[in-house]
Amino acid sequence: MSQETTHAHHEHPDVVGSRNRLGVILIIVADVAMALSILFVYFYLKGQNVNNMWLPTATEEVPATVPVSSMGAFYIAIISAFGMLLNGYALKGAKAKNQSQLTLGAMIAFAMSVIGLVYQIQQMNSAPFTMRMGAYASCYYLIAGLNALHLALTAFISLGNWNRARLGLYKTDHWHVAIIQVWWIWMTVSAALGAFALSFT
Amino acid sequence: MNRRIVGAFATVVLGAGLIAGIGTYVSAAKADTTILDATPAGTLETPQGTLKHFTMDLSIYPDSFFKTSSPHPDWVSYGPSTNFRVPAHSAITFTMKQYDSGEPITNDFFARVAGTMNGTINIDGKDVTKVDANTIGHTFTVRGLSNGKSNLFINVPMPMVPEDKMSENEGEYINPTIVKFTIITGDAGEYVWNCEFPCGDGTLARFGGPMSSQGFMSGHFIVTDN
Amino acid sequence: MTTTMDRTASAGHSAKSPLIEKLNVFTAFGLGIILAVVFYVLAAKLIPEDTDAMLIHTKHDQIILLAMIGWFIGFMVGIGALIGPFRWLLGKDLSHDENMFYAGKDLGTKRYFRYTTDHKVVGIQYLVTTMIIFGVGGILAMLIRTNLGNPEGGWIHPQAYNAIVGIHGIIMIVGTIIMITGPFGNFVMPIMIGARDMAFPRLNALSFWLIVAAIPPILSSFFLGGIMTGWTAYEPLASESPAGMDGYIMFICIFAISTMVAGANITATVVRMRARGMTWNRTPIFIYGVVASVALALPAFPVFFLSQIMSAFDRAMGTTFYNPAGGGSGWLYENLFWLMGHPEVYVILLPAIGALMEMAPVFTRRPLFSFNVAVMGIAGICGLSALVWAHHMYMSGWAPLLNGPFMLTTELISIPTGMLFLVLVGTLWRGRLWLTVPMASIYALLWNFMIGGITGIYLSDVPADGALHGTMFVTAHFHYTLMGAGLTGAVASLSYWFPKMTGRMLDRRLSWVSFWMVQIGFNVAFIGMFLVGLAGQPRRVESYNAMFNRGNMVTTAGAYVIMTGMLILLFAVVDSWRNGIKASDNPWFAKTLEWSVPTPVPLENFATLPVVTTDAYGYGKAKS
Amino acid sequence: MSQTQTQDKAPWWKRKDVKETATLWVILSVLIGGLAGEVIARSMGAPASETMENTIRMMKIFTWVSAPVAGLVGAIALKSLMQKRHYGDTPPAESDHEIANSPKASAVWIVTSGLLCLFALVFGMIVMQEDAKSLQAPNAIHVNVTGQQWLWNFDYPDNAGVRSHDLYLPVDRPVIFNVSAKDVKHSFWIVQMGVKVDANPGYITQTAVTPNKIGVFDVRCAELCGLLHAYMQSQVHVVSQADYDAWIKSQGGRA
Repeated sequence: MSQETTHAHHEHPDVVGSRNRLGVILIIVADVAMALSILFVYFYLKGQNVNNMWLPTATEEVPATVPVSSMGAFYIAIISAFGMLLNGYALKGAKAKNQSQLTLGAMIAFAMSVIGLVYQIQQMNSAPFTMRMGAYASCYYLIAGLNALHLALTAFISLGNWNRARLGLYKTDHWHVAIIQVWWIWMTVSAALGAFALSFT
Repeated sequence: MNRRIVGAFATVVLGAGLIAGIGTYVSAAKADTTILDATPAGTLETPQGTLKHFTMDLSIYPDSFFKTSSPHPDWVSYGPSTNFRVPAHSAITFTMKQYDSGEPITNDFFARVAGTMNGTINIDGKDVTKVDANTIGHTFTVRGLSNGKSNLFINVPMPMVPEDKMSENEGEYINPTIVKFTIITGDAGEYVWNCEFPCGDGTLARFGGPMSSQGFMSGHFIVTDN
Repeated sequence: MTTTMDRTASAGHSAKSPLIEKLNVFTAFGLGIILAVVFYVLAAKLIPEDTDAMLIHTKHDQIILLAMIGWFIGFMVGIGALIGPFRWLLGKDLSHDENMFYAGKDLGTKRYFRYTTDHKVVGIQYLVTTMIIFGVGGILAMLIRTNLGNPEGGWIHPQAYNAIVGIHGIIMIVGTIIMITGPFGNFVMPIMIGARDMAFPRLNALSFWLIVAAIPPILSSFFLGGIMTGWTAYEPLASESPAGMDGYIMFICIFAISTMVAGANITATVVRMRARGMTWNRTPIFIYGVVASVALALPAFPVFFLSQIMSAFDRAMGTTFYNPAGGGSGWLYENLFWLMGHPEVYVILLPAIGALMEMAPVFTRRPLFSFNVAVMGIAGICGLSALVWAHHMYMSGWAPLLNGPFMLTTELISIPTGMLFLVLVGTLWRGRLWLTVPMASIYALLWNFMIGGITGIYLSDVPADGALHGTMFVTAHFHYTLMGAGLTGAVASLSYWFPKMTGRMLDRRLSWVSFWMVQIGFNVAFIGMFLVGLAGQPRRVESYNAMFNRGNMVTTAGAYVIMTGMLILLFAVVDSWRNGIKASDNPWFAKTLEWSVPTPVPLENFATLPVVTTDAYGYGKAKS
Repeated sequence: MSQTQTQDKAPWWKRKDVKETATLWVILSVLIGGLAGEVIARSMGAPASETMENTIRMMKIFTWVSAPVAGLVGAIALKSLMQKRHYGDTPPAESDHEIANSPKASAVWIVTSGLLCLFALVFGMIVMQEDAKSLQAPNAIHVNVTGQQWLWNFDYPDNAGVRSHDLYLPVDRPVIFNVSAKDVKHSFWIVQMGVKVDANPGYITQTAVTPNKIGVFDVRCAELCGLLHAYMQSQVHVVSQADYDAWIKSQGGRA
């Protein structure tokens, strides 16, 4: 019934890579479920408009909530797309065993994630309403918060990626970079989805 | 063999003991265990004939500092207790000293008097059947389980004390609104009461905090046979 | 990338780190408590006071939530969960020696109190944790039942009663979610598929320690005013409740992350790491049950996570997702909650039924009847369960027109469920029944799950739900499915795999006594509850109309019998673990791979990886 | 072995164990259907509306429809338990037949359960439509129900100004309830009439019923709503139209 086959400690990098890739995709599935629920929250509350408080009108103490343009959110998606392209560039470099291309791509991708994060936080700070001001305001901060969380995670990942590229750890195999590319794609898509939702006010 | 029986038995005894211990602890840890009894005061002529008469004096404070060990000294509260015991088939006259300010009530149903003798209450000497819904301080609302016994329902709205009249003297509030009313109790049973004026500031619908915790704005209303 | 593989050949960067050898559960608790206190003190000092103009006061909730976040960060740092990611960031991957230390190569007792990656250690850790969770939940259940012994309640006052009902509910739900995928999915599953470990051993340890990190917040809610909302934490009631609700929110958020991590890990393991020759047709049915369960949890729990994050924001930041005064909607919460909530009951059930279907051939000595139908049943339940959530909301009035469609999907789910019954009775038919506790458990499952299933048909029907929704009937119904079917499967799994996990047999006489007490007590208790539910007793009441007294007395009496049976089982487990009869490597003469390895199972399970040529159900077939 | 051979010769439906199982099936089905149906009808008590009558009848029918399924599972399980039992530390000999599946049996099972499903669905839909009739009735009275922690109160918009703590309804006339809440979710439930709808803050939901019996019935809250949820109860007084008019008048409304 049984016979000697492989030994666990010397698995081929491709086997390990494909297993990790599946793991990351599964975790992304969970994240997709969460991002889609956020869209559901946005459109549900917008559709219900309970007590006319989706965009509250002005009262004596509080000015009316004026929705912000979704362009800011689209810029975040564009920055993410740049990061994705640069990580793709790094991946190409890794495949071609071009160390400088790999390092350069990884470095700029990291820079993009930091720029995106800073820009997102700046947007949240400069919004003309607080999150207490009605359902739209709450949802705006929810979507922006998800972006910020994603970008922070991306910054961590792409910093590690750049560092590892710099140290030459991807000389033998590059499945790490390939998996990070999957994450970048999802990061971009989720930012674009959020921006898409915010374009309906 | 023997060890197994003894061991299993011991585990059951220990487990049951643990549960009993925790239960006793939880049961003893009630926020407000004191019960206030009505004071006898002779008899009273009522529409239902001459009944034994009792009185009960209560106060409503804007904070519960008056309690020596309140977990939330800044919450509104009834005092001196929130659990009342009154005899069955008797007339009970309540005297409420209401020290708190107020606002419009969210549900003006509770600005109407219900369930008192003659359907009226006496506010600072005047008999009324309802109170202006915009100036409610608190309500005293008793209801029963519909057990097929007397389906008790009493609602007494109490007007607010205007902010400018609310004054303190060395930690004691003075200038209350005094509300008097008489109820006629039915069969014995354990009922509950609570305040239906939302007075839990800073919580959702202002019904959290003191409104949703035992020992502040709600409690037991026990009608006994003896 | 926190998912970095640790057993890759990334030699050369293995600076010897003594740090990982110093961290354990004690440093974790220490650091967690320190950070919680620090966060609490700082938050109390720095956060501005609430003003009277604010409709919702938030400071208290902010302090409590921050203290809990402090606890969480401290605990995870203290247990060493962050070492892997940071070593990856620094480009200094764990060396072979360090990985072996993580795997617990010393085989000592200490590895049970560390961030140990060996799936067998994680399995035992889960087993003990699950038993503790059931212990706490069981104590609360007994308090509830004792209080309901008389119609006027009053032994426990209403506030504490509501808190007990809420914590009993949620802690039992979590306990039942992990009761099979945790202990047996971790210990048994990798061996069963012929793997040396899980796909991501460090994530495996992470998923367990996350659960440990989640427990103190929920228990702390006892001292923070309790959970006044039942396990469903419906909004806006949850926003109105005292700070105990923050404990619930934190508990759910951490637990959801744990479930997600475990789900990705188990699914990747089964998809990628089955032994050579183990095609999907030869994969044991238990594996299907476990994978279906965790794969279902993977998209379901993030929704729950989000719903609680939004609750936390409503409480602590003054947002208005659920507060109708600010444009929020309670229906939104219900939708999100049940989008998770209904798949979740199948997350609980599928592994239990999978485990019993795995045992059925062993104890009838004949092949599993219609393997394909079993797989179809599991897949069908999985698929449909994502489309039935709104049957919990027939009476909420959110969309009366959708009641029809949801009635359709809900009733459809009885078809795949029926398939699982067919597989079980088909396997029993003309088998030679080896009467052991697992065998009897199959009968108990058929009985309990039949009652649970048929009462589910009434509830899935809108007009009947008009009379039954929110009554004790519903409570009895889901106890029949989750406890009568689910927990029975878990106890059967415990007695079936106990010899492999501990090297000893679970005491036969005591486990029979316990089996009968639990099953009889259970049926007495919950049939009594069905009756008061039909007569109109609402759920979650501290006090009730005197007409329901008799039914409640019956239920309380039954509950005491269950308690006695469970305590006997507890003693049997502890006693057998220490002094039980030594078990052979394959005491049930079963054919799945976990029985082919020696007991105790060596660190890497298989000296040589197996190659599978047949399915595991070749009983009787061999002769033909 | 010889037993197997004789079994193989006879058609399956003539085999002894099959016949015994079939007998058991019939007995169990009748027992389950009769017993469970009776228990349900008795426990649910006397109905006070057609909606509740429909519900009880439907639950009885569903019980009878599921009884054969439960009976079959029970019969096979019992028969298997009765014929070959084995105790001890070692397993019994392996089974002497090798039925690993039976596409025919599976197909019959799946199709049957599909049909039963369809029946339950269609039947439920019909009853649902019937119950919804009161909602469209032109002569219906409206009652606005407000849930507030932890009390119900009722407004009669047809008689502005009439409000009550206990609900008063005339017999045999459809009533439409417009239900809302002031604070958190409650669930408005008239126990003996089998109608229920949640009271949601920020929304108005509707349900309707036609009471058909004079008497006093229970209103309970069916959704956990905080501290005194257990006590959130009122009564419904269903009275004759004349008594109802008199009551409205006594409350200051025009009859």
